Amino acid sequence: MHALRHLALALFLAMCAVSASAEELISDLPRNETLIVENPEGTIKNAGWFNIWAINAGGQSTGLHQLAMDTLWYLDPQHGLDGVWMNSLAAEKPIYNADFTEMTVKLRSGIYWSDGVEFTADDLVFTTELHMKTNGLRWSAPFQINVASVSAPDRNTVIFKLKKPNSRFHSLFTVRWGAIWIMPKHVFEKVADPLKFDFNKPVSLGAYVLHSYDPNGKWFIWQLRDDWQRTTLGRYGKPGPKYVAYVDPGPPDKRVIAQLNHELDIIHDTSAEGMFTLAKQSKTSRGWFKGFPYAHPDPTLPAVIFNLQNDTFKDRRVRWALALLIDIKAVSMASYRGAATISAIAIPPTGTHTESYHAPMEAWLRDFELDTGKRTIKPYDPNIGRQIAEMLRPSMGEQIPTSADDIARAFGRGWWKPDPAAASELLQAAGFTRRGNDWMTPDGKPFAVRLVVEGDLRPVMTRAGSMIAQQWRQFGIDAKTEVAQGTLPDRRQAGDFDAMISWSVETYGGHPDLSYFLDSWHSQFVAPPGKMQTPRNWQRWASPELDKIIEQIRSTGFDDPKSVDLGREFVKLAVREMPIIPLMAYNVFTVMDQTYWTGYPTAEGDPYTDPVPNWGNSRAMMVRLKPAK
Amino acid sequence: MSAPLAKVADAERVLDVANLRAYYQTWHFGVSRDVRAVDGVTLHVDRNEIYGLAGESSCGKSTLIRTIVRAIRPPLAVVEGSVRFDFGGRACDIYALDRARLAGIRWRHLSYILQGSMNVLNPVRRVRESFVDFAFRHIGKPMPQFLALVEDHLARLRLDPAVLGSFPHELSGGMRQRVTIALASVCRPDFIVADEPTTALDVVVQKDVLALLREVQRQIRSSMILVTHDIGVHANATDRLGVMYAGRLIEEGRTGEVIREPRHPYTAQLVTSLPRIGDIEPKQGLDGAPPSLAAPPPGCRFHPRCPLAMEMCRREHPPMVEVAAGHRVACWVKAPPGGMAAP
Amino acid sequence: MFTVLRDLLRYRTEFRFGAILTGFIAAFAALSLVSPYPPQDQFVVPPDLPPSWSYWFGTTSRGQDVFWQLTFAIRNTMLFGLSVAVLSRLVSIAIGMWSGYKGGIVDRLLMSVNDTFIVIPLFPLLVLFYFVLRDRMSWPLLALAMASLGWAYDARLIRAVALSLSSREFTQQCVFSGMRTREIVFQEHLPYVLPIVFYTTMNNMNWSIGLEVTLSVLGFTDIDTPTVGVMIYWANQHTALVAGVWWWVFFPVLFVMILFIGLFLLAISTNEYIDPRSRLARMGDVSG
Amino acid sequence: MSALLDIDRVGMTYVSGTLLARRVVRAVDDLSLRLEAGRPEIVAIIGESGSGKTTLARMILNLATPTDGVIRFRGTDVAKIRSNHARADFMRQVQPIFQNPFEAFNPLKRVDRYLFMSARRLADARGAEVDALADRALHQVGLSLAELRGRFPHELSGGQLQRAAIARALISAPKLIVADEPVSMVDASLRMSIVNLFRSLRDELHVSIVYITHDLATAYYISDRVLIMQRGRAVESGAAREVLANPQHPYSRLLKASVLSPEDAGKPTIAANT
Amino acid sequence: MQAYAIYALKRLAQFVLVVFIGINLAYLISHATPIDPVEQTVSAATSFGNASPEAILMMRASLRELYGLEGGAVSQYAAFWRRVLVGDFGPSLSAFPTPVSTLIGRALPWTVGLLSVSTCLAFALGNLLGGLAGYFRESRILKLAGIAAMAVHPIPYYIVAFVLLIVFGYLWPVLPISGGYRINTPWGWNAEFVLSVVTHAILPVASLVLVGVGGWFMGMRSLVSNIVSEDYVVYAELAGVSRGRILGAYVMRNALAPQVTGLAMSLGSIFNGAIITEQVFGYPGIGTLLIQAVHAGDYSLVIGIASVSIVAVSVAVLIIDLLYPLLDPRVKVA
Repeated sequence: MHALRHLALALFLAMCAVSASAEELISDLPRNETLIVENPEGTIKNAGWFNIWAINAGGQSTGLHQLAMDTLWYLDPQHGLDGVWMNSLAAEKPIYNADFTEMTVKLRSGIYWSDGVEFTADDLVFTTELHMKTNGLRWSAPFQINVASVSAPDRNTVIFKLKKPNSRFHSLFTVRWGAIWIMPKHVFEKVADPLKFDFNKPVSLGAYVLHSYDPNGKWFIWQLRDDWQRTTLGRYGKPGPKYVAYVDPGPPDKRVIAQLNHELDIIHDTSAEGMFTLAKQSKTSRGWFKGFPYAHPDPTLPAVIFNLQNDTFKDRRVRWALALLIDIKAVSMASYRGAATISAIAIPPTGTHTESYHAPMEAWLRDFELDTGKRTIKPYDPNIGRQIAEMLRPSMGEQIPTSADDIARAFGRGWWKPDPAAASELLQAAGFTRRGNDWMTPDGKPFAVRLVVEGDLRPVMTRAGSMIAQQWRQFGIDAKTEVAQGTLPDRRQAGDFDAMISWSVETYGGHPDLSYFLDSWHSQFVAPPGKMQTPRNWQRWASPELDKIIEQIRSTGFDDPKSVDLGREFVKLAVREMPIIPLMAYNVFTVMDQTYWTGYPTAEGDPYTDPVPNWGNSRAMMVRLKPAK
Repeated sequence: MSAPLAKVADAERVLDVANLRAYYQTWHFGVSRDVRAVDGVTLHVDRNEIYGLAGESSCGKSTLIRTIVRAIRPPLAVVEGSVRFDFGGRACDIYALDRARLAGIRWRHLSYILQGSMNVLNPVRRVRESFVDFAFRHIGKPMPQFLALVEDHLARLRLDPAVLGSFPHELSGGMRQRVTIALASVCRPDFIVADEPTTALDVVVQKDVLALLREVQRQIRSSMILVTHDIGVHANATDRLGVMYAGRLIEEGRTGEVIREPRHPYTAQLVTSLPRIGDIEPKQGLDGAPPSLAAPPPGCRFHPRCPLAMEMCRREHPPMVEVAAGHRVACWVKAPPGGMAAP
Repeated sequence: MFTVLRDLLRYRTEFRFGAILTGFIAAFAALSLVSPYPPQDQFVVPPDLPPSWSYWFGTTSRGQDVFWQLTFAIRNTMLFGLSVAVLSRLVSIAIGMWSGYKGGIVDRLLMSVNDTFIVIPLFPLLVLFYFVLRDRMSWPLLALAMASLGWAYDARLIRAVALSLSSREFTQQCVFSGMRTREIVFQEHLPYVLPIVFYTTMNNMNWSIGLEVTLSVLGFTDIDTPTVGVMIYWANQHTALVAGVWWWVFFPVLFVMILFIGLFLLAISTNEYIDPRSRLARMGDVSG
Repeated sequence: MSALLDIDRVGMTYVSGTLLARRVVRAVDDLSLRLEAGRPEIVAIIGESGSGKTTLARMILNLATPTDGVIRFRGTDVAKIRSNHARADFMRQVQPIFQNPFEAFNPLKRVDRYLFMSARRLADARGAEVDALADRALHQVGLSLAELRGRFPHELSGGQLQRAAIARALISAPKLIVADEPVSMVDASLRMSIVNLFRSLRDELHVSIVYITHDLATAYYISDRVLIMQRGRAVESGAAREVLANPQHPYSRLLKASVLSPEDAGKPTIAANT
Repeated sequence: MQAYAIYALKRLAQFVLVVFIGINLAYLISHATPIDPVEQTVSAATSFGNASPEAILMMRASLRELYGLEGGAVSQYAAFWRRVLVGDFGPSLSAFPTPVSTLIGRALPWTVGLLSVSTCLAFALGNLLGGLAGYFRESRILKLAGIAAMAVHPIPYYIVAFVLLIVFGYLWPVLPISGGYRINTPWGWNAEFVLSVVTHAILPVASLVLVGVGGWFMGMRSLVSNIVSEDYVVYAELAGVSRGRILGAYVMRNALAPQVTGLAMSLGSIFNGAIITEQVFGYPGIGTLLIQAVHAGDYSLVIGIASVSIVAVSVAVLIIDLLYPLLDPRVKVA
């Protein structure tokens, strides 16, 4: 009995001792010089691996590609430090010859690797040639397909001779999220097998070098280089944080707790509810938007992707009927609790796209007519964004913007009006019949749709999918979600689905060019049923009209204004055909804590970049962040 | 050693059991029952004698001695009566002792040889450690002397001192029982209780063990209760014999007398039914079964099986009546109170 | 069997409590039959409302009524536990009794395999199982998988009884009465094994429900079928605790704890009841 | 005369342990015994624990297979009886009586069940025959079906149970009964009625009995022949009274000397054997 | 000695059998997977980057060659066992080309540490309290302890860990709720590192102990209440041997042997608990690695972890079995 009492006492004392020592999160680093960022990759299995050129061998968003890597150009999804286009290692934009078979790059001088070796054209040539002669490196294939030869006439010039015309070859070296990073020749030329080399400790071309890391992969700390001026960020001034820690803070609720305790400066993503909690409970936390919907819309477009090789969905009237059964307001509530930015067209409503596409095409959308087989309807409802705002206003109050522009930016513009009657007509026109409450396909089987979702790997989209399935179900379609978790990529590639929530549209965000995804939608890449489909035309849509548009874009320059017109042609075609039902931007609840740092990019303050910290572009934040006190 | 022939004086009594009743009081899922395992037993044991307790299975003999040495735990409880020991002039009621005094008496004055030699020794301790656990504190000598003393004791009992280094399972059944006897006697106690010490032993070994038991008793001159169902053992090892039937003592007297001239019909049946080598007389068994102790018949508990049963037997329980010097019997027929009946 | 239940109910506090708790949970689960909402539908009620008179257990961030969701969850969870228990009982009775009755080489072989299943950590295997099936993982399949992994310990208990029964004289008596092996095993021996089966059923339910909850919470099951684990899973997805929607987690946890403690009490009280000494006492053997 | 049971130089070796450390136990060694058909007798096999007598009983009952030698029952090698039919046929003629009557019946089942089962399976009785057969057998042991019907083992005494067990064995009118220590667990007061029963089985039903015991006195009392075993070997055998009255082998003598007789009562002069 | 050798050989044979069956199960189950590791890698590598369809076709081909996925089922199985016997599970597919064994080697010490500490604590505490509670049946404190143990015991690990996390990480945030040690603490045998490892382990260990202790408690208590009526205990009590000695040397000592057998039998399920606990508390170790591997579709890593956990548990069981005769001298003849 005495033993018991002693034990209890000892436990209590241990608790007290422990609670005293549990205050500081990070040992030995001054908190006010350290930026703590969530690494969305979580715990890195293979923490000691920094060779980013080997596929998936180690972590990437550990700060490695944000802080230590560099390449020729950056294309910002938002406005950029000094414009959307940033010449990084390159001194100017790519120079193509007339038929796009040769690209010349002019490089900056005075850029040094962190071990003191100067960066030259040799590094770029080495990177190219190593990829060309080695199979299995991350970018071996694009080099081998595109490049005939590479040469460096002088230390600041590199000339790529291409195997065939390619007006977008430079995009390989242009950071959207990431790009081909340049290797340090002086390190890799000594390496026997670049696939088996861990590059630990990494030689950095960015403004930061590795300070320390957890062998268990929970955290990585980077330190500002003393010679930060000799990097491409140098010309924007001294980066604020002396140390940047990329940590795995655990599941969404732990991230919220960590930021409430000011132990996590940037949350990469959390649930909508977690975001609301932070907005309510922490005065210093803020999202991309100051108020609702907070989230940063990524230039990707979650959509209902049909498998167009599946007989049921071959008829555009069926696809349209399913679209008209979706109440996007409910989907927005279910997925993002209203914090979604909806889009009726196959372009993400983000970055500069709204000016290039959404706003100018509004009129066309209003006038767009759809033949249901019995009558012609105008399915577009331009007021849905506003309706969402109104729906939220009672509970969210003044956080909800009032001006039409702000509402459009935050919640999107219009979408398709739910119209079950029209949907019925469309289905009947397509040969579907109604038996009692249930719909039957033309060949008399129950109309069943299995909507594949990704489960907790993408909870928001899973939530959207559940809602859409529910709406279809209520109409009499046997619709159910199927959780694919990690097999989604396999099933997507294999075409093993009826319909799924995923995205096949991704763009630069800051640049109207659509070739980033659209080029791969050419029918030349559509696999026959049962064979593997290459990204990103998951819907396996083969359309001669589309092919024509794509071919025109291929022969148009990247910055040519004509490509925007071609993009609009694509949008119109996609609206008519509805190969995917566009839903909304992929909104990311990135939350920034201003207790220790200010100067984060925000929508209404300074939208100089996307705050989502696993994007390569997020390095731009370092030069704008200032200590709070 | 011969049994004392004269009636012993009260002063020489080591153990006095008076009207002892001990019941198993159980309550299981609504079925509540009293099993009257010992029901009004009076007996005494004199100094330097071996008192035998006979009876067939479930007659209460084991319960009786468990009660006598206060080795009871619920559901067994003493309902009535007393158990008094007298160790060299200090008389005491064993149920009136506190824990410490009881511990002081145990093994020093009162030791015990249990039934079932397999399990009485701690299987994970060597024999030596058992000796230390049981006897060391009573001997009051430093360890080396104590161990020497134990070895002497074993040697006197013609046991190899090497057994001290063994685990119980390494010894044969007979050897284990011998070790137990040595263990029980090492402190030269005044009183030893032996519960079925030879059951489950082969006849050859049984004889040796009994011889050892008597030898020990002779050497240390202690008193002893020996419980066994085997009349042959009683005949060869005990001085006085008590016979139990269904929780009661029904006959008691000097062993030779009881066996040769049993008075109680049950005792008579028990003794005469035993075949002997060389004897081919047809012998009859007894029909029926002993009564349930939870619901014993009224009157004499033997009456349902008794060939002599009469009306009285069915009504009232017969008292113990002395039919000869030191020979007491409880039977309305063979020993009616107030007069010596014919044998 | 009926008298056994009656006795236990009347005289064992633990059993009574266990029966009340389990009965309460079972009754609650039965309410799912009259739920006004289909289990999968979302936004049928306003989200995030705390417990009130109109929503006793509050509502979730998915616009579901916690009370009605929980009726489905508890029902599915209990059914799951029961199916695993029943299926694995079949295996453990078959293996245990066969091994115990046959003895010898059959026994040694079976028990080696059996011990293997006892020792192997099952969780990695179940995760592996999920890994293989992923989206095709449904709860009947999971129940099957767990049943095929979760019989070993109980088979050993049953085998121990069967082994001691097969060496008892009455078994030989049966043989020499002309009984066939099947009759001996199922008519003579099974009654001795049934109490263990009954007792282990409840333990096995606890075990399987515990694993199911764990797997679900980690997202390793079919998250479309509401179970207690799946409810907690969704609550976690919506960071319910930090968002202050504690009722979404509290009630499932509370109810599953009640279920666990109820089953556990049933198991231990039955265990005591079937303890041979206690049985003897009831059967009326006299110890003396 | 033909042999009912012919035990011909039988041996039984147990191997315990594993391949690497065999321990060989010779439970029965070179043992022969012959019971004639048509001359029912009681043969007592006497020995102490570990003498191999129970192993011998198991071999006779075909519950164990001898490692050497042959046991023939009416000329058939017992060990070769394998088929269900042959086994049933064997069991009709050879029946066991076990040591512990309380253990011989399933405590959860009614006692009459086993009698009925034997009647159906071994005596091929049907319908009312079953009851009649059971009742007849019970009468042979001094019981009746009326007494026993519907009773559970714990409602009966050891003596009654043992009689019921014997009655069950008798249902198929066997030629041979192997009784392994049938009275050692029975109270002394009940013992003789069982022992006497064996005698009457021999005399009235002409059943031969192999009576296995460690008790010299009952062996002397009922058996015609005895066989004394020590560590698996037969050390002495012959007519019961002769052998037991005047044993020749040292072990037999030791056994006899160790018997504690009530005769010695009042003269507690016990001395160790060694 | 020879008897012990036989015993040890038997145990060893059982060990080999367990490992053989276990690893085969893991292999069979995982090879039924529809997941193509190449597609997993391709989609991971292209999910953020810009790669043309042609480039991806090329990447697929070269990865297939790199991962060594060619060959028939039998030859793959044979090759698998050849490698496993030397402790090589091949390269991890989600951290290619790092060997699976390296990844496991890094994680294993954490799990082993967490498990051994919590198991020993739970075993010692549960048995001690259970022994006391079984022997001193009348003690009120011990009865309360019994009720507490009974209440916590049946609750699954996850729930217990989760509640602890809420209480000590959120409602009363006194303990770290994530990671194995404080960020940026240099590794080594220095006070700061050790202290931070200890504080980070408190909650995971506490959750495991809390759940584990009840089982040992109840097992010991019921064993003890049986053992106190064993002849040798009754005999020792009759001899007036002191209660402390009886409890220690007679009762607990004899109950320990079956409890240790129970420990060996339950190691597998204890291991399950560790995986969950690691997951809840973000603790480094095998469990965390396993979940990651599953999400990454890395089946060579999944098989590796399943196999290593089976081997680790079996080794622990083997060690306990081999030491068992020390506890119970009777076993030698078994």
